[in-house]
Amino acid sequence: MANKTRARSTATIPHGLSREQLLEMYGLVRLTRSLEERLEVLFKQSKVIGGLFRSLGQEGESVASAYALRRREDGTGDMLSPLIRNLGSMLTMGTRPVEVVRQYMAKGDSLARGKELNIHITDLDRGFIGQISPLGDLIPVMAGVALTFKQRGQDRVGMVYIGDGATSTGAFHEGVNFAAVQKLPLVVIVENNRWAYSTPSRLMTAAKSFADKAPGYGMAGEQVDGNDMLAVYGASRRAVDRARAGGGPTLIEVMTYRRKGHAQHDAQTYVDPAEIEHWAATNDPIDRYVKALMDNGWATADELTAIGTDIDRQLDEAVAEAEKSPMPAPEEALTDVYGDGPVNAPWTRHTPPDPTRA
Amino acid sequence: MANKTRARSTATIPHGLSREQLLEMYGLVRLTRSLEERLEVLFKQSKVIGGLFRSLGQEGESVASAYALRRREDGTGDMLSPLIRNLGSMLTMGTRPVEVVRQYMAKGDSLARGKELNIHITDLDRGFIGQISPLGDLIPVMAGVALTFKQRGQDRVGMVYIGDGATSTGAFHEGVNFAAVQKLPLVVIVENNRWAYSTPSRLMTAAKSFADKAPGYGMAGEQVDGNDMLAVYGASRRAVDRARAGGGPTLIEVMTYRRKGHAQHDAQTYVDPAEIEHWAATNDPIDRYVKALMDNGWATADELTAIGTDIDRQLDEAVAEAEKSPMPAPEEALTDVYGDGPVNAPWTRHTPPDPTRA
Amino acid sequence: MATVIEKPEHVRLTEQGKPVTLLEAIREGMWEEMERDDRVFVMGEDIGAYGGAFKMTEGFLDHFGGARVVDTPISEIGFTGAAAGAAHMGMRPVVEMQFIDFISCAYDIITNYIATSRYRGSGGVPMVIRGPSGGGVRGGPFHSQNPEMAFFHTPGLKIVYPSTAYDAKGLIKAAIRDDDPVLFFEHKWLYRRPQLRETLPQEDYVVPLGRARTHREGTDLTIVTYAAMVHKCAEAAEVVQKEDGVSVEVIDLRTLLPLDEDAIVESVKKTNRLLIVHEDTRTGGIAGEIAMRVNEKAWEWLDAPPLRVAAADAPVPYSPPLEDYFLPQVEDVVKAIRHLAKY
Amino acid sequence: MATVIEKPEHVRLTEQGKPVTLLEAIREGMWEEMERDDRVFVMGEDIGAYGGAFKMTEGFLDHFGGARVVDTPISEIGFTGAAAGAAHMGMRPVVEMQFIDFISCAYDIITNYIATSRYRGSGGVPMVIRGPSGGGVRGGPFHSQNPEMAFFHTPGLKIVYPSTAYDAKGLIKAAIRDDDPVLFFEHKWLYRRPQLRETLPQEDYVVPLGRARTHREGTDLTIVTYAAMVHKCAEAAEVVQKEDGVSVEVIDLRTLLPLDEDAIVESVKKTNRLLIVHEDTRTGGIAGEIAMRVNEKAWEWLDAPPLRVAAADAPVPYSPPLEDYFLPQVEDVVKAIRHLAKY
Ligand SMILES: Cc1ncc(C[n+]2csc(CCOP(=O)(O)OP(=O)(O)O)c2C)c(N)n1
Ligand SMILES: Cc1ncc(C[n+]2csc(CCOP(=O)(O)OP(=O)(O)O)c2C)c(N)n1
Ligand SMILES: [Mg+2]
Ligand SMILES: [Mg+2]
Repeated sequence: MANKTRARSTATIPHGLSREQLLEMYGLVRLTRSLEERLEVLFKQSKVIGGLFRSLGQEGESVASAYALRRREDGTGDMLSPLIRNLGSMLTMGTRPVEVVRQYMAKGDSLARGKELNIHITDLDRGFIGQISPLGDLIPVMAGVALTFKQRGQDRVGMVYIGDGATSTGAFHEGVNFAAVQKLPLVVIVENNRWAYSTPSRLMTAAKSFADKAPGYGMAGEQVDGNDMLAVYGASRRAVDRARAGGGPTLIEVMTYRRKGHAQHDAQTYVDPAEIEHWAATNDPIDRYVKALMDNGWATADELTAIGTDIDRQLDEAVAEAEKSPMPAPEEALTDVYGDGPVNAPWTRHTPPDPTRA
Repeated sequence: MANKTRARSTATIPHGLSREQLLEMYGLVRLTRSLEERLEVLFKQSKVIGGLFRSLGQEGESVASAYALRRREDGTGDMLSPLIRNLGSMLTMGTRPVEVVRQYMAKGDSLARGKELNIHITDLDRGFIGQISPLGDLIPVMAGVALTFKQRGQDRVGMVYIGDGATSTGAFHEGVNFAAVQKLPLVVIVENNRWAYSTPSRLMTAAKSFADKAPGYGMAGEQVDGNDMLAVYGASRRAVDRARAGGGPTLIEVMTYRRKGHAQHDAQTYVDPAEIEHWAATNDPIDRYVKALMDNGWATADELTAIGTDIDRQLDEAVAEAEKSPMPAPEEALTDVYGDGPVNAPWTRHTPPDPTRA
Repeated sequence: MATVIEKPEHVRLTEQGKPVTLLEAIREGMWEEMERDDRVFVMGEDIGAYGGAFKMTEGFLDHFGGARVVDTPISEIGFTGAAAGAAHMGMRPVVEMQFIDFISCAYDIITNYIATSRYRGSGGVPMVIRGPSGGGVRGGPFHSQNPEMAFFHTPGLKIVYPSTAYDAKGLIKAAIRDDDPVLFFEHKWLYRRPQLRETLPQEDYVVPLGRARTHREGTDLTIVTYAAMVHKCAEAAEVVQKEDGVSVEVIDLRTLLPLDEDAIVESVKKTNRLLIVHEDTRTGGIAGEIAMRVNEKAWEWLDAPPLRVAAADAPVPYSPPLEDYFLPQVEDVVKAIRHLAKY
Repeated sequence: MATVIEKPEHVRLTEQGKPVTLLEAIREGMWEEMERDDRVFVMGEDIGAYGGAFKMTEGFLDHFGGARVVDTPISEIGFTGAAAGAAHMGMRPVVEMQFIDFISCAYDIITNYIATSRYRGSGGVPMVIRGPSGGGVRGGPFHSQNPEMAFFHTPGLKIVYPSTAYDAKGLIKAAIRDDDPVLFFEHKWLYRRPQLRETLPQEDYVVPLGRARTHREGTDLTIVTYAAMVHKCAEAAEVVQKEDGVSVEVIDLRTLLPLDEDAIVESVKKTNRLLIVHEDTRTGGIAGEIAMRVNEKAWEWLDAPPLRVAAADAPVPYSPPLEDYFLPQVEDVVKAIRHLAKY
């Protein structure tokens, strides 16, 4: 059936990818951007509680790196830990848009049941583990995930993202070093989007590149154009294959650019607008991917439009569905602190304790 | 006067050192070893309270690196932070043997007044800051010392030691990165003595060398034979000069070997005795230094013997003096917690509090 | 004075006799200390050109320059440790945690290195660690914490947590001038609350560390509290005053460590009833220490057991219904006051 | 069973009916859990070939192999975080802090990541963090700490601190089997104390978490304590029994979090007098929480104020006269008992 709709193909597809896979990746990156745009609308309507983080301009690397993993739904596939700007990775692992919207709206039936925010979400079956705010912490955690793959002799791989800024943390260092010493099947994606909040690269590191850190840990390292989805896929695939073959961890530096502020409230006064404009005009990952698909005859404009239309419809439904979700019941604040039952309710919710009658 | 006793000099002395300086360095390294031997005797007599750490086989790099600093007694010189195995560095900075013995004996008139152990001692005037046990913490602290040199426009330099094992800590990473980004006048000496307690290098890092970490921080890096005192001096001097000239921090990996166990209680069962023997026989820093002094005609055997005799006498006196020192008064346990006076004594030392009469 | 002219508008509010928010009060306090003493400098993430996540140091970089307004990598251990080193060299660093929650990353270096430095013989470490704390802003588990009890148990540290603009300014100045390390927590829910705007004295002043303040006088019951809860307790006190005729005294601790035991004991001896209210979670909260001090010094004066109102024993949840249920509310305090008043 | 034969002598003491030290009891407990459940593994610095700084895991590497006895770099954040990741994948890691003092380096990942995981929806994290704690061995400020209060305030964690060999073995087993993260503190002054040698049951047993134990029955006064102080308090109790005829009940908490409030309240209702003793420093120590629980549940039963004996508010000093003055001693407990008994 796929054969019937195939566009005239002029170039061979790299990295052993099929045309179906190329289109799936397109759908994922398009979904990422569109979903974030919907969230931005919801944010402006005050329906998103808390902050909102955009990955505009860097969606490509999220999707393309995660796409290199073995994705399953039953807890036997590879594992990934996404940062706030890796919505694309999560969608690639199988997160449904409605789950993301519910989460941002702090709904009771969101994956975190309203207890955690943005895309800090875990689903061990689909293979993702939510990050927490203190940056770097998920590097050792994912090293531990990979340790168990090794201990259990499973041919599974872990992938973890870290911002250029967060490479400065002690947690990053300890986790990466542990993975390297133990030769663990872990892929560390350093997302060099040139900014850590308002801080430019030169105030985060004096190194020429983040890939230069790899030899200091004795691990493989590579720098890749982060807005070239196929290049990111290729590098990730190499790293995943190496990890699966017992070759240990790899550090991949993906070069990209954060076109929005750190979060919605950040007006980016510290950035030259021309710089952002330049990236938008000449180096957008989706534009570049679409061009590659079309120029190589891997997809037609009609096909891409159809995918886009379908996504927009899906998103309409997802938002509508999420809006209908209930907020959590207040008492849920006290559940899931321990496995063996809810904590004692704070006594002030009831009659104050009466030491004469206890 | 020095001229009169000068041996026939056949080779030029490297690094701009004078013969007097060479002899001073000999005295310092000889003092280091002999003082540790005295401490070991005192330890066996149960006069040393707590643990004792030897630097046998690596005294040379401590002395030679510290010797590259500008040493003053009035708080205007360079600053250094020694680890437990850097007794040699402390003596080079001007610590007196009696101070070290008092400290190990937990005496009340030791620099730490009995509150801290081994060579965790600070003297800001003579330019050293005591480490604490949690490894790596002094890297950021010394980066801060160097930051102030930069802020104040002083041409002073900081030097800090870190064991091969402790390079794995988050504190090391954050401190070194901070120094590199800020281009601070800091020299980081990684002492690769092949062991971290019982852990061999391959379980600490997968890197080919610790010097390989330098490019990942964008700082200068160099590996040096740690048991060649003149080589260590040369490398340290280059790094100190670079720092003083505004060239930023340097990471120097000194290659040496820990010939004793981690501390006195460690029987080194995890080491092949032949390996230790080999290092002792062929690669002892003092033996090598003495040979260099003699072969090059920079010193005579008589001169070195005289220095040794003088040191032994000094040590007799130091031990005798320290033994006479008093233990601290118990109530001193409560002073110096805050600058504005002692904390409240724990009430149990007095009458228990009486809530009927407060 | 030339430098005064250069001051941006938003650090001249007090000079102009304008009422300032709690955030502005702290900003002015830091600015004035930096002008007064060239050993003082600020350091942290995004505090330079950006002026900090909450714009606390806006304008500082332009005025004081990069040597005294130091932007750092994301390295809480790194810059906190560096501040200690600078303090050893005679400086008086003020470091910002972008959110106070991240102070946990520097826990070792604060409690082991900094707090013990004087004791170990390495000299006092005059430095301030400050940052936005507290819940009620839908920040979720890692942008809402109250970190005081992680450090309250560490001898060598001082802990400040102000509730008014006047105190905030006076206390940040006292903290900067103090010879020991001070943790200075700033409740972000109070930062820009219009109700807290206050016209501050034009002249230099400090609020001494270690001294509580009677926020509201009363005779029937003492509430000991601090930070955002001071205002919730005052509201509860108004309610019971009006509806029950119960006169509640509200003590604002301001400094948690050292604890102003005398102020607590004195008030309890007057009212004979004690309620402790903290936004922080219940088990292991400061209420216990306060109760213990009262046991030791004024137990005979109590006509009822010291009780507490606090957050539930859980991480801070994100969703509004959850967070509201989790945090102590005015009605909880009212309920507790009524219970104790008729005990 | 082949594996039993292979066991080194020093983990077969109980099988041979020999009395074991507290250290041996813990070692046996871990060994048995590793034999029972292949998800259990140990990780830490120098725990493999060397067998750990205190030789707790001696022989483990040979028997269980490198996949289950993981030597790590000096990285408390790294291996503690890795343990959490392994736990997510179904393992039950037991990590060793070489000295418990270094747990402070992992403070963020323990309190923010591990403790909150279940709450955040990332699943429970069944893991144990253990290590040698406590003073009295001239270890100085960084090899003598009692870290319990740094974590007592963190919902999601459990905290265990045994005082006898029987409890230590039963509790380490319960901790390993628990579905939540457990901090397991081992007082190094008790590790090899000959007086604590005990012949343990040959059959498998656990001591449930969260339940205190009456170490010594009494009628006149309750002491609530734990860890090394249990033995000092028992000694004091003997003294006052003999010299004053005062009958003291000693409650050993065993688990600090969750706190066994019922056991405390029940004993206080019987004796009407409460003394809390902890080796940890005074301000912000656990005594406060205990007093507060009694306030809430049994205040009417008190005939005297709950008081406490604790270490002084300072880092742990090194020199013997200083450390002895700093730590609570038997005579301090005796003095406090006498004071309360005649109150
Ligand atoms: C330990 C820690 N310190 C500070 C912060 C506050 N913070 C949140 S995101 C951020 C910048 C992160 O930059 P980067 O790692 O480059 O990721 P990006 O936002 O560019 O994707 C900072 C400083 C944090 N979350 N954790
Ligand atoms: C953070 C921390 N973890 C663990 C320890 C325990 N410890 C003390 S020394 C040591 C080994 C240090 O090895 P290395 O850094 O190579 O220094 P060396 O002893 O060889 O000089 C260890 C693990 C510590 N002091 N600090
Ligand atoms: Mg970035
Ligand atoms: Mg070493």
